[in-house]
Amino acid sequence: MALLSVDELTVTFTQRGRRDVKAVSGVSFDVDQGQVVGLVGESGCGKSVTSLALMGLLPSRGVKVGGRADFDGTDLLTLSGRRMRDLRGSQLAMIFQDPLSSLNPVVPIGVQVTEILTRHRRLKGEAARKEAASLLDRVGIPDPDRRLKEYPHQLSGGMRQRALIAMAVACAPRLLIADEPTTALDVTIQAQILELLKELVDQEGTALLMITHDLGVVAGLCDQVNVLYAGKVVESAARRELFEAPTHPYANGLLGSIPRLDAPRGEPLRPVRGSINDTIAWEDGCAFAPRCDHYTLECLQGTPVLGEPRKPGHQVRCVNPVLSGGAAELRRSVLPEPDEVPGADAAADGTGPEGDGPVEKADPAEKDAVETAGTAEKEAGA
Amino acid sequence: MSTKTDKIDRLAELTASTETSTGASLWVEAWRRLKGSKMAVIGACIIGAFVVVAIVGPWVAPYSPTAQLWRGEVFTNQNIFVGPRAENWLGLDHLARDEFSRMLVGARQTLLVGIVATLLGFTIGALIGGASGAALVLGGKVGRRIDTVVMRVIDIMLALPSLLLAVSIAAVLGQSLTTVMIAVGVVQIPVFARLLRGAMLAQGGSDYVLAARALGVRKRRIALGHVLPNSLSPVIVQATLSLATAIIEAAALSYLGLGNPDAAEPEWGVMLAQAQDYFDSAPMLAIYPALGIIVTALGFTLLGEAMREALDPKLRS
Amino acid sequence: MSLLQLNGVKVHFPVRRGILFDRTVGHVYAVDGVSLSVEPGQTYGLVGESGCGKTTLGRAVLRLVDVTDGEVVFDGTDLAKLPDEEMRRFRRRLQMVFQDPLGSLNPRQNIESILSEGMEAHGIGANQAERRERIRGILARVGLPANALSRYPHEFSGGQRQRIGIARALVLEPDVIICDEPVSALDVSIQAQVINLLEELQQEMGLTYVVIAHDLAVVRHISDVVGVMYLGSLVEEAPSDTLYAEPRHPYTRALMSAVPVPDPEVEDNRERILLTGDLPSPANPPAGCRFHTRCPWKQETRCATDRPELRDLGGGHRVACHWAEEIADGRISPTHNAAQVVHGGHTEPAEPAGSAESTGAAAAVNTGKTEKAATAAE
Amino acid sequence: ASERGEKSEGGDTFVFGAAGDPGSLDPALASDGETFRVTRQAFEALIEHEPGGTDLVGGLAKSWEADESGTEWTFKLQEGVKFHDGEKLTAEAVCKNYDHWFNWTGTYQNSAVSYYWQTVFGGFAKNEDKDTPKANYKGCEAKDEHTAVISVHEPSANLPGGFSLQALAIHSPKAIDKYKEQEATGENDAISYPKYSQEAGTVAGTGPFRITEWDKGNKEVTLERFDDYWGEKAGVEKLVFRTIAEESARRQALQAGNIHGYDLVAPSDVKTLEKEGFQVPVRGVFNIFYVGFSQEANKALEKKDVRQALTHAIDRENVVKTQLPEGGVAATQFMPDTVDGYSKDVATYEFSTDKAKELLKKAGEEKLKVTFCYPTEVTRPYMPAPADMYELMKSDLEKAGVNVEPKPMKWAPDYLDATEAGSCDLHLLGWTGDFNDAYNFIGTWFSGYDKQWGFRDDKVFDAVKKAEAEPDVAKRVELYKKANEVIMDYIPGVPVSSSPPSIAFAKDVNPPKVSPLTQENFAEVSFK
Amino acid sequence: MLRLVVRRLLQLIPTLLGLSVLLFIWLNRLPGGPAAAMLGERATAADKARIEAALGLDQPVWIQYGRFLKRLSELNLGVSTQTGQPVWDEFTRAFPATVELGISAMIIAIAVGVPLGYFAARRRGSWLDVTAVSGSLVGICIPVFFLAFLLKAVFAVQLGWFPSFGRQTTGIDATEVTGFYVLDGILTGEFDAAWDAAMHLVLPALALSSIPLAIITRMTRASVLEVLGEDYVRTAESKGLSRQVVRGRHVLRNALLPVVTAIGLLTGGLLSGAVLTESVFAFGGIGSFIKTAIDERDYPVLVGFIMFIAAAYVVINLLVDLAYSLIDPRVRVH
Ligand SMILES: Nc1ncnc2c1ncn2[C@@H]1O[C@H](COP(=O)(O)OP(=O)(O)OP(=O)(O)O)[C@@H](O)[C@H]1O
Ligand SMILES: Nc1ncnc2c1ncn2[C@@H]1O[C@H](COP(=O)(O)OP(=O)(O)OP(=O)(O)O)[C@@H](O)[C@H]1O
Ligand SMILES: [Mg+2]
Ligand SMILES: [Mg+2]
Ligand code: NI
Repeated sequence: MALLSVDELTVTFTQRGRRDVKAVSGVSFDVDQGQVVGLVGESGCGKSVTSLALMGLLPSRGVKVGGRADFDGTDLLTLSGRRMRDLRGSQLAMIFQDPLSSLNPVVPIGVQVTEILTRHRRLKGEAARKEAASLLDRVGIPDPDRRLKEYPHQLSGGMRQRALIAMAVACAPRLLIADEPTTALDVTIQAQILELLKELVDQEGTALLMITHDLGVVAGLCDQVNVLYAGKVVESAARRELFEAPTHPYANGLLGSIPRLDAPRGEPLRPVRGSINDTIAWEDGCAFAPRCDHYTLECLQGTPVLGEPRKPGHQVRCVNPVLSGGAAELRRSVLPEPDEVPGADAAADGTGPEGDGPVEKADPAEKDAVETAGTAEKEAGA
Repeated sequence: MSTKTDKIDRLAELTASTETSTGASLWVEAWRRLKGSKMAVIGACIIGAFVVVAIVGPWVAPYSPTAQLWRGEVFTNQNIFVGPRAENWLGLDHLARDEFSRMLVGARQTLLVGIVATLLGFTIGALIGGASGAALVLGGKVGRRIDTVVMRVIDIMLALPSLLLAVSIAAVLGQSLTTVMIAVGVVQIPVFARLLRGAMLAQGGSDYVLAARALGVRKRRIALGHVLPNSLSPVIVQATLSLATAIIEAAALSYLGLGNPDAAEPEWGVMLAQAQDYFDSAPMLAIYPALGIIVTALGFTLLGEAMREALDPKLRS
Repeated sequence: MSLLQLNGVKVHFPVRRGILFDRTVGHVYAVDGVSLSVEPGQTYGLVGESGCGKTTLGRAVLRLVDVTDGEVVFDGTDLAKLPDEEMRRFRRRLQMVFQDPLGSLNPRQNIESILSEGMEAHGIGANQAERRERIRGILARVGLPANALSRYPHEFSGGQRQRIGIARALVLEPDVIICDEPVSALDVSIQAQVINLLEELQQEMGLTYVVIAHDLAVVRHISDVVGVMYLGSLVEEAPSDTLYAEPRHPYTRALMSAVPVPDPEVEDNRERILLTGDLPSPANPPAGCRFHTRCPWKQETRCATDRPELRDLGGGHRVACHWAEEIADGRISPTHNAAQVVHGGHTEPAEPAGSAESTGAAAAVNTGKTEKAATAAE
Repeated sequence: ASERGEKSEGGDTFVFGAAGDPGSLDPALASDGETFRVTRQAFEALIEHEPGGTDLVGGLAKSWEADESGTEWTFKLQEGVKFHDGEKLTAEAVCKNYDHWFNWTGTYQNSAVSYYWQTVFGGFAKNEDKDTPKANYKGCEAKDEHTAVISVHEPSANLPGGFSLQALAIHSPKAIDKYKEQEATGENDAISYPKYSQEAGTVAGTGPFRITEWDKGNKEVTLERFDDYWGEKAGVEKLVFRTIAEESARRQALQAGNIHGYDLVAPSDVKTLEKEGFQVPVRGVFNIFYVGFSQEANKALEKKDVRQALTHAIDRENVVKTQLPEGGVAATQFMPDTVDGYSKDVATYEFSTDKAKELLKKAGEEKLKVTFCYPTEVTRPYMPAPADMYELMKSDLEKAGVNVEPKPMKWAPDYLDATEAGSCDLHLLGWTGDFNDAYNFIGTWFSGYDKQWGFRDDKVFDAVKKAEAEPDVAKRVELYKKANEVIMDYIPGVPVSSSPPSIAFAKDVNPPKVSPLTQENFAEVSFK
Repeated sequence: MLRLVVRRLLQLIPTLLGLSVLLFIWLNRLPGGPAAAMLGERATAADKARIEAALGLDQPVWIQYGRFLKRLSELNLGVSTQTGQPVWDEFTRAFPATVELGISAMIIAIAVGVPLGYFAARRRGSWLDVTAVSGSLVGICIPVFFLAFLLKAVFAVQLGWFPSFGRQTTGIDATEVTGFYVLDGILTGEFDAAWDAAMHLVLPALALSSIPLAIITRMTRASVLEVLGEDYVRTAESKGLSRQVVRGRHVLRNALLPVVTAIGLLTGGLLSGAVLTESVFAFGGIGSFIKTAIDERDYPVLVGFIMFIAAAYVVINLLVDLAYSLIDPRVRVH
């Protein structure tokens, strides 16, 4: 059984006088011991909320959490506050995005590191200090004894993130959740931090839930990747599987949006049009439909379910998955011609009704073609 | 086919994002939020009632505020006061004047003091702060110098307890309603000046100012057209809160014997200060004006706080 | 002739402190002697770590910060020494797009006013109607709905706001647009939309761009020439493809190796040159080569004492490293204590053949690079 | 009452709430009631007033007499009187005091310091300022141990009353010698009292209490019973004067049981306190409250009809009835009836709005407009609530068709300046007598031109001056009566009322005899 | 740190100099002038002239200003026209009382306001929160003098629980060491005197604390609400720390930063309040002295006190800044 098994996690924000916001609606994934699982998606798709729900850190008021999250057999979502506290920091740990704001500005680093040792490992005084120093040393902070006395603002960004990691790994947690741990950092520093995380996973066998919007980071680090869109997993696959054959149009589009350092220059990017605001509720159909180039009427017939159109274990929540062959080629084939982009975008941005772009593009013929290609590919794969 | 078009229409409908608003400026948004705030509504109601009373009060007051309805009823030296009765709803004061009429007329004086004082503080303070802020935003050595000198003076004024400052001014000007207004108003000047300058300074460093400069917009226009309007909201909030402060401060001046002594222009602060002497035998004479002051100040404070929330950029969704 | 040429531009911010009156006690050397030239119709990309002075350099061109030293020659005029009013008028031809799309728009101005303000300042368009006409055209061009005119910045999404920022620059019909991190605040999909838009506009209008970003992939994608900045100075400059194919400066190499690529194949097989430590403070830059404190190829001689000049290695490839050739030839190997060179750490077994092909041409380039790095590591 | 209050009662300490701090502990330097209230318990003058009255009785002098020219005053001193520092009272000691004062120099000659000396005896041995009046004091001679003769150049209406002034109370000669050298002026460019006068235990008098502590921080002066007192010993061991400036605070302190008595009770509090069981004895009346007319400020006031009209217009009875404490009376002339020289035959002006209107019409001043000054934030013994009194009078005047323009002012210096300069048409003022002599009232106002009143009328001036110059007391009284009649006929202002300033005591004390001169002797106090 | 202190103290000089000019102008603009204030109902013009000469008021303005400045620099604030005593003496006498009162009021305000604000924020929307918020709104709107008056009327006069005036029961023979009576009582072991002084402090301190209490409550509440949403609190929670540690070390410490600044700014207002409160309670501090000085037009006292209060205000704010820099390491770099 998986170390962490999230099943139909749902988080709804309720606020008086406002419509309920379903930030996460039925997310399921597993994390195994020693495994790195990625959670990717654009801003606002529910990544952080998922992680906070797992940690029990969502605000106590105005939030409804549903589903199950079994961690080593216990449901994290129904755990009492006290027991959750015992788990947090010792079995479950988390690293946050912004290392500066995540550290208490008025408390020395040393205290912030030792307090967790005191809490979970009953280390006090000199023993705690020594252990803290060795932790800092382990995450690659030079001169740890001096750093322990310093305050967060005296440390550089990378160093702060290392300190946060030191705290997270202080009690050798079994599951580490990293919520965009490198987004605020420079690439050279990001590389250092990623390397450090990798090392930790390798050495300790810690399970890592990596949350990021950077597909490059995922590509280098994760074993299993879940792509989130508007609070639902739309695609879940092993790493190579996903990057080679992104099957959900969104995942596919995402990959097409990224300028690649190693790709030849001169080609325009193939972005997904519109923005994450242009969604419909999952209850009405596929939330991605308004931005999708493949959308058909079926897309609006209730929430699409996760299927495995390409390969077992490669789950995709799509009625019309992208199933053509080689990744690069496939990416190109499903995108609209560049000159159509602005118009389509305008439609998505609010001129919707008369912007008939999406409808027109849902050309059955084209769809069929794609589907045929997909089937062919499927057969070939099998 | 019809189901298909239906579906398409529906999608289009869904996609045509929820934003139906077109061109709601921040002021409009703030106004919308303000309307939704309970605090604002209560505050506005209080203020509304107060303003109405202040405007029509002197017209509807059944008696002149100075008329002594004598008839041998009130004897201050024997503690004989007249309480509420049919013809004098709130009774008679220590000189047998109709308390109700005095409260009504007093509302106007109190409001007048509040508004004029705040207006004075606001205008001068905003001018000073605005000039200083603009000088800073426009940059240059001269600007910084001007700012330094002006802010020194403002700092000096801030260093004095407001009441003492007001008292000092009242001492020079002699006792009158105008004095109270000026004294209370002057006290507010440094507050407004600092606030506006600070806000302008903060706005001056923002990206849109840089963007305007990059566009080649003239500096003066940047200062007045961009920085100033964006710096006004804390000042406006302060002005509302200042109305409350001004009313309370005026009452304190009255208590210190620097209030407007003219009985024909009764003012709640003066009435309260005077009535305290008869508190044992006629407590209501003190409680009416005290309540008047408290409730009115509360109204302005509530509205001010609500405005602060409505205008807070952090709460802007 | 270059449209825009910087000669030894320096921007130093004084650090003021004092008991009664502020004295200058030092300087932040935000930009410290940058020379480059931008050809008309080209895109010049600037990359570098946070705090290395990219923004400051961009602002210096527009004289939004005072230029301490050096020349900013635009179309034959040295902007650095222009009187204020003339500079103001020059700004019509030099425009800027900012990183923070919301922050750079005045929240109390509606779109029409934002877009017409520049025109008013430069006397473009006889009256408001004429200007509005022009604004409508631009709006359509950048893909904003026509009903945007009366709306306010907070009513738009991030991508749309950035389009407004671009439109604001475009209405003046400038020759050069300086884009300071135009996409880093945006989501990937939006980012791609904006990048495409910028490229299209360039093609249509023959614009010249200076694009500042810390994302190497983005910069490489849209630039013809890329300059790499480190601590206030340019360490390498080369045509995009050349730079990627043959990074010559140790810093560039480290940077290149650190950029994650969304391809497991590449990621698993690459070697990373991990730099230790952080960017030194620009207020107290190291002597000699600015990079020598973190350089894996640091040598006993010269590095700590001599400041390397940008040297032309041919083909428009300029590098500021004393040992560029030696490093390229593998004559100098990196010291392990100064940096870690790690293998792509994934232990997962490589997929069977076929997947390698799928990475296509890009993978080939990468392989070449990996080989080089590996050689260097030995 | 609170625990605190009981505690102080148990300690046999009597605490009295004063309205202000004493200026110094040397009465010779003082001119204000708050100082005298304190020093009076420790210092005695040659002559005193009878307890609870205004008649002169023996003090340190058993008896006194003047020669017929009224310039030589012989005092027979009490025997066996001891000063607090152990010195004995002798005629020499008395002379030492008078000569000491007479030889004052420097700032001591400032009228702010030596007001009463200058009032009674004029200037000094060597006047340093040309404006200082000529000295009337001639010398003092110790005839024998217990006989002192004080002589003056000219007879004066201020004598023998002046000898009873607390400012001229007798100090121990030892103390005088000791502190003679201390200067009244500091280096601070302003008048500051000599240091000794600011500390307890320096000066020494002969009174029933000795001043033992002056806690300026707490605003408390503590006096202790003087066991060697020559007369009847004090009824309490300790006497404390505690300053509580706010009138209502004093009342509440009494109600809360924190003090045992206080002065200057607001008339509105009298009934409250009585109802609650406090003792509010009524003092004799010894002051006058008037509305002054400044004829130079408003020419209309030069018309006698107008002045009469205004007098008729004001309902003085009403003021007394509603505003003044029990014992207050409407005044008919510029002195209370307790002063010798009060005349029953003066012209009276009853309250009549109609008459006032008629007179105004006669004078052609139906549209009379007057400015009316009144002080704010002050209570004087003769006018407990000036603003309220102004309100009442204004209302009356308006009924008579007079247009009144209010001019409220701060008491000091604005109001005093304005009234003194005669810049208000109408103003409110009054006077509390220092001793029982008519001159102390009408003398300063009407013996010559005064800007405050702004008129020159020889009939009035002569009448007053004539009385003043008469050395024979009985004849003088008659002349003063005449003068009062002349004044009231001329009606230079409206004497409004004479009222007793109220004083209050706790339930459990035996209060002293209250004095119209507010000269209570706290030695008479004891706890029940 | 030292730099900050020196810098701020040096900045005091131009402030005071500027203030002295303002005060001097003010003094000269006053009606009547100081001379008249010293004389009573029957003063003569001659007396006035003499006093004016003694005060140097007959000399040219700049000489007067020079003398004024010289005296100020010697801490020679002149002589009270009301008591004939050096203002400096009066000041030193009255100062401890006001400081004691002010500190007590501040202690009440902090001791009640901080926890109240904190719990109001924790239980946002609860009755406690509603009470705290509305209470603090009303607290700001009640005129201080009226509140003081009410407190006295009820608790001192009606119920007799507390003394109605002053700092000490008359007759208590307490030794004075520092001038802070409670402290003196404790120092000298005269505990009944200390208790007595404390009882005298209760009501005036309560009245005086109303505004700071209201402000501190509201600030704490707002600030706690803000801090609760901060990332580092989330971090602390994610470490599984106990509630006490999270609240004490992470929430409260940060939430108090703006409150500390507010305390500095409130001191100015505290003096305004002291003028009113002290005069209601006949509390022998600067406040009542100023009130009497106002009533009596005792200008030397007013001028001297204003100078001192301004200096004290600057110094207090300096202290607050120092305190701030102790809690917030980020500002220490200055
Ligand atoms: N406290 C909250 N109250 C209401 N809605 C919330 C709250 N927190 C998050 N949301 C909503 O939940 C959705 C998901 O937010 P979340 O922070 O998980 O996004 P994310 O994927 O982490 O994005 P990012 O990449 O920007 O961090 C968003 O639409 C957000 O508006
Ligand atoms: N106005 C200023 N005053 C003082 N220092 C400044 C100022 N502006 C920038 N700096 C400093 O100059 C250096 C370069 O800043 P700059 O903003 O140009 O960097 P950047 O490369 O754009 O970084 P980022 O990627 O974070 O935007 C930084 O250390 C910064 O702190
Ligand atoms: Mg997030
Ligand atoms: Mg930048
Ligand atoms: Ni290696």
